[in-house]
Amino acid sequence: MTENTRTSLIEKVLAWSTFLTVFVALYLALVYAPTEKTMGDVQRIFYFHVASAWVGMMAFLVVFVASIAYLLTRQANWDIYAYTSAEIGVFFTTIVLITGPIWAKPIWNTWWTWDPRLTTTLILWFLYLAYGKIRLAIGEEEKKARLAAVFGILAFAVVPVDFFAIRWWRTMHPGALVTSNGIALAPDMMLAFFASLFAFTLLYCYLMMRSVRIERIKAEIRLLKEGMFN
Amino acid sequence: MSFIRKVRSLLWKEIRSELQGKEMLSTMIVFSLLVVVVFGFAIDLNKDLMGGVLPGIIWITMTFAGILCLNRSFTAEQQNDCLYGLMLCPLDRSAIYVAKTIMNLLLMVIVEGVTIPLFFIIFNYPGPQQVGLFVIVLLLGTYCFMAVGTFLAALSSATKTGEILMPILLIPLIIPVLLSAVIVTKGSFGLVVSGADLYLKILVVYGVVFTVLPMLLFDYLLEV
Amino acid sequence: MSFIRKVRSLLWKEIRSELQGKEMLSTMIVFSLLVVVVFGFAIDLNKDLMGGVLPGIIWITMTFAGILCLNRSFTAEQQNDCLYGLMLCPLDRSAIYVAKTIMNLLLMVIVEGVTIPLFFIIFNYPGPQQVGLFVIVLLLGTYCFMAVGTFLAALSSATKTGEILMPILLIPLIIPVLLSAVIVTKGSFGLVVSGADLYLKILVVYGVVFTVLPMLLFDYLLEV
Amino acid sequence: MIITRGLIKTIGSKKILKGVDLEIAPGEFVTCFGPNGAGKSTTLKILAMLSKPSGGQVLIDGQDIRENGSTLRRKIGMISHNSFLYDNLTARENLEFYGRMYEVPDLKRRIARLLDEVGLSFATGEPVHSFSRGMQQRLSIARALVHNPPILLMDEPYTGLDEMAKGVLNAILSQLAQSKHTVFLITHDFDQGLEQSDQALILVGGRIAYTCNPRRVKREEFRRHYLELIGGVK
Amino acid sequence: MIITRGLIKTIGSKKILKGVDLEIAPGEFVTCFGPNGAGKSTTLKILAMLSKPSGGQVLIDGQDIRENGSTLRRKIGMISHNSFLYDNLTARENLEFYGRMYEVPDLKRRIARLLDEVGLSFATGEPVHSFSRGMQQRLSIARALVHNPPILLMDEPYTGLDEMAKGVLNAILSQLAQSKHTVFLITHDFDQGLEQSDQALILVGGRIAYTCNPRRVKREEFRRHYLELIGGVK
Ligand code: HEM
Ligand SMILES: Nc1ncnc2c1ncn2[C@@H]1O[C@H](COP(=O)(O)OP(=O)(O)OP(=O)(O)O)[C@@H](O)[C@H]1O
Ligand SMILES: Nc1ncnc2c1ncn2[C@@H]1O[C@H](COP(=O)(O)OP(=O)(O)OP(=O)(O)O)[C@@H](O)[C@H]1O
Ligand SMILES: [Mg+2]
Ligand SMILES: [Mg+2]
Repeated sequence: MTENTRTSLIEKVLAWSTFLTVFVALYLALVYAPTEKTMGDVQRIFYFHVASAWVGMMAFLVVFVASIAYLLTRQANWDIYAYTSAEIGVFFTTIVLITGPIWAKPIWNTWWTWDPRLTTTLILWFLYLAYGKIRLAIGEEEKKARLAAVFGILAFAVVPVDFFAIRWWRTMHPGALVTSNGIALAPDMMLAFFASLFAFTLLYCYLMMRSVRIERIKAEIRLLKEGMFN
Repeated sequence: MSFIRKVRSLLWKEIRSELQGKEMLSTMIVFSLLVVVVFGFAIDLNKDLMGGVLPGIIWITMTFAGILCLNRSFTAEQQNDCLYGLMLCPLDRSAIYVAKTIMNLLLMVIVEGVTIPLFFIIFNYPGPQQVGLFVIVLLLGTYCFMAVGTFLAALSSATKTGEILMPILLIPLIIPVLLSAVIVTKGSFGLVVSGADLYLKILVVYGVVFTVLPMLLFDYLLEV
Repeated sequence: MSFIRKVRSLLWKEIRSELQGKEMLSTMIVFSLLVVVVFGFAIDLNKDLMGGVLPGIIWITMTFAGILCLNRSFTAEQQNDCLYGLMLCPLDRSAIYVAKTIMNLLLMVIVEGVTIPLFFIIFNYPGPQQVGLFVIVLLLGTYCFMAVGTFLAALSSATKTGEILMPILLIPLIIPVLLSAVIVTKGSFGLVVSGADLYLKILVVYGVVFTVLPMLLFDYLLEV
Repeated sequence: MIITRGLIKTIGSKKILKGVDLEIAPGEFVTCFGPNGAGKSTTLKILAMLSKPSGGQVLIDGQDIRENGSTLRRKIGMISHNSFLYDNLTARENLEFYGRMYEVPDLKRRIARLLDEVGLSFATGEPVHSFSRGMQQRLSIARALVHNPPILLMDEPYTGLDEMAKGVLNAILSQLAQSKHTVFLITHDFDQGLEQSDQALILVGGRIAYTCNPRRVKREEFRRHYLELIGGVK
Repeated sequence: MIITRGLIKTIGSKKILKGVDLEIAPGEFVTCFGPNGAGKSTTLKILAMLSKPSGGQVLIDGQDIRENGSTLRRKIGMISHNSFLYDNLTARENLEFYGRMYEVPDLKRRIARLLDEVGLSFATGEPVHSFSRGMQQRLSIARALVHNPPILLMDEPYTGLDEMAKGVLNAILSQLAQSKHTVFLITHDFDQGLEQSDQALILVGGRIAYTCNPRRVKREEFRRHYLELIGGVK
């Protein structure tokens, strides 16, 4: 038994607080927040849509930072951070890509258009899928980590475009919520929005902790196996 | 400078082995012409609409011709493990990257020079209104494509899946470039597109990013 | 029968080495999805025009995915000169052709099964009116493509230029097939096209020709 | 039995074989020596029906290879410079595949025996691309023997083999010789090559320059001959 | 001078090298033997900086390869299983290219001399893909020597060479040994390997199992040791 096989106290606390905040956020988003005038109840997707988009991009930022750190320090830990974060980022981006079209259908009367925002979000998803494919295509641990890190840095070049797409030019997709003029949301909606953002961020942290621990256990098992057969 | 001399020798080797031995260039030209023909009948639109579609067609064709070009770009290195031979040499790894990029750019520019005028003839389109802008966006887009493409070709040649992996790494990374290039090209055709100059700026930014990042990262890529 | 047994063994070998080792399938699916995305923004048209363009887009995408698939189809044979190993065996050369064609067809059909429904969703098109006809033309067109494509892949793998040569041999040969397939597909979309059934007949004829000729010629191709 | 008459091979304007006349009796063990670039591998490839002669005739068991190629193939096993092994398949899968191509009966058992013989039973499940050079060569030997061919054509089969594996190959060869298999061996190693052979050839510049029975000729004398012949060429 | 300390290499869950400690003095000629799959080529690749050790340290001329890789590369010449030659370039073009990469002065003359030495002057203008195996190996030797490296790493360099070319290689090696070049040679051939070497190693299962001075140990004794060691493993 090593420390990795035990769930640490922080992880337990995190698990419970995530559970609770998600619950609260769900309540605030689905019940407490007022119904939007023109769009109706569909607008409630907003709280999950935007929160998961932000958390997804943050996850890719973590991939970027961890990849740089890996190339500089060569500690396997950074590699583990990078690819767990990539996996979780893909997960959240998938949520955006599911909630977006569900929202779009009633509002724009189409599932999809080739708006820069939607296009870049979609390719972000493909990019980090490709990131995973690189890992699958390489056998050697060190090389796998190194090439994936290189790609993780390069791939981040698309994230700012996605983020700034709506800020740079007019798109079909709604413009920025947070601008230099403050936040364009009714106070009740704002509460619900920040609650769900907080909940999703906590969820991200919890998933990260858990997956990192599991990856470490896997690495340990590999080591044990080596010890056994040699 | 030693760096430039080595890039020149590498380029000489590239040109000797690719161009002479394999007739890469003529094949690529024929390939892009054929793609044009396929488009020609698969998508037949009347002239009014053509202006809106032609930029897309041009860039899609260049993307496929470029992928073909990139796929070949490291195969010579894989025969007899020549890449190991290169790695053995006391040379800045980025020299390899620079030489390969120049080679690929050269090929693509020649292909474009031949095929794009033919595009206008085949599709019976009068040609861009702003020729200068058109040429600039063509060169800039091609540069971005090859700068990041060569890098990714090197990356995927180091994996087992190799050339089948390369396009799926490249296409998503290059889509913002293509997106911008298509819009600016439309602008150069005189079709009113809002924010075309912004897209040109994006292209420039990508050009810079895709020059700096590969130069920084290439050493890590070919580390051992 | 010995022939069928050998085809089965060859197919088993194909599947073992290509699918397991290299994740060909998933990569091809991702690739064709990406191609769709590129088309999506490069050529974005309003819905009325989409019906006229979508068949072309579908077939062009399948052409590129198919070329990718064909390119890989003889590379395993070239490592360690495995093709010589096969030639050494007392086996009907056409068995190699049949097995490779089946393998390629399988891959393509799976790719199409995944991507084409997504085409309709992404391009926001309601789907073909005559689904039966649509499926038939899809299968028939893919069969023609792979029947002649596998043959040409074998041919070009025997040359030095290899995979860069293949598309320029294939595309001109396959253009009549694509042309007919696009028209019949348009027909299946309920767009009135005159003589769509004639084109279907042409497809059938090509299917027969591209089955008989390669079977007859494959022995000569791999003679020694 | 292998007979060639006036075998010629030209590539471009280069004459690689300039009339090779071979006569190998059934069950004979023939070794072929010669300087680099003499045309040994080219000859072997023609015998294995992997390359077409530009002129001349090849008879195997009395049948012309141009007419009876497909039936004759079953009789031939070949080891070449390249291993003919699929990198992504495991050792066992490779042998299974080739075994099925030759329709070998009781394949499982035969494969297990062969892998044991060449000393690879510990790596049967590993993909060939992870094998060391010698391991690939060992597997290549097993591959060539999988259908127990009466005729064996071998191009420098000792390449990359360690002392142990060389012994194994020698044992296999002498066993084949005893059980009346025909062997055509190309090598640069006089010791290994002359040991078991009934006939030794020296090929120089696309022609057979010397033939002898190595049992009657001393090794030193043979070497002297060889060096003389080479000196005469370059 | 080459020193390795506790060299480890793992691929996946496979331990290929399990702690190799080498010490090669400047100008020393070291030969490495070992059964197939022992890890010889892997060790050589690490010394040539073509593969990264998973653990341990390598010092060349007192400098760690992790830090001074680029300057150390100039000192190393390597012959591997693969020729590192461009198939589409001619023999001369290949040497020219590599020569320029090492910035060899007076390149033209050096290439002419090397090609003459390895006996390829008659084929300088032909593309490498038309070369026979032995000719490629000869050219590969010339390639490794083009920048006159003080350290030579060679993985089975005798492969495919004819009697004449083996003699040439031996002459080159003894000349290098005299002019204080460091040589690390991997081979399966006891005769060729033990002849000139100052130190002989046997690598078994990723560990150095035996070291000796071959001038003091008889060839037969060495072979006995070797077979004993192998027997002990498999
Ligand atoms: C169809 C697919 C869609 C995708 C892929 C998508 C993607 C995204 C992404 C990535 C973000 C966060 C980025 C950021 O805030 O900078 C975002 C934010 C947002 N989305 Fe969407 N979206 C889609 C559809 C929709 C629809 C139909 C609506 C409503 C009409 C909508 C409304 C919003 C709003 C209001 C924001 C917050 C904007 C901000 O604060 O920046 N989205 N979307
Ligand atoms: N494809 C080709 N094109 C032109 N010349 C070729 C080709 N293949 C072989 N040759 C030439 O044919 C000659 C004989 O080659 P071959 O491989 O048969 O030699 P070998 O006797 O096996 O030599 P080695 O001992 O080096 O293996 C060589 O001079 C070679 O250059
Ligand atoms: N990419 C790889 N993946 C997994 N295992 C590998 C890989 N490369 C080499 N090995 C294993 O490493 C071991 C040592 O290989 P290496 O090539 O160093 O052997 P060697 O001593 O040179 O043998 P030989 O005498 O046959 O050339 C072998 O058992 C081989 O299976
Ligand atoms: Mg040979
Ligand atoms: Mg080795």
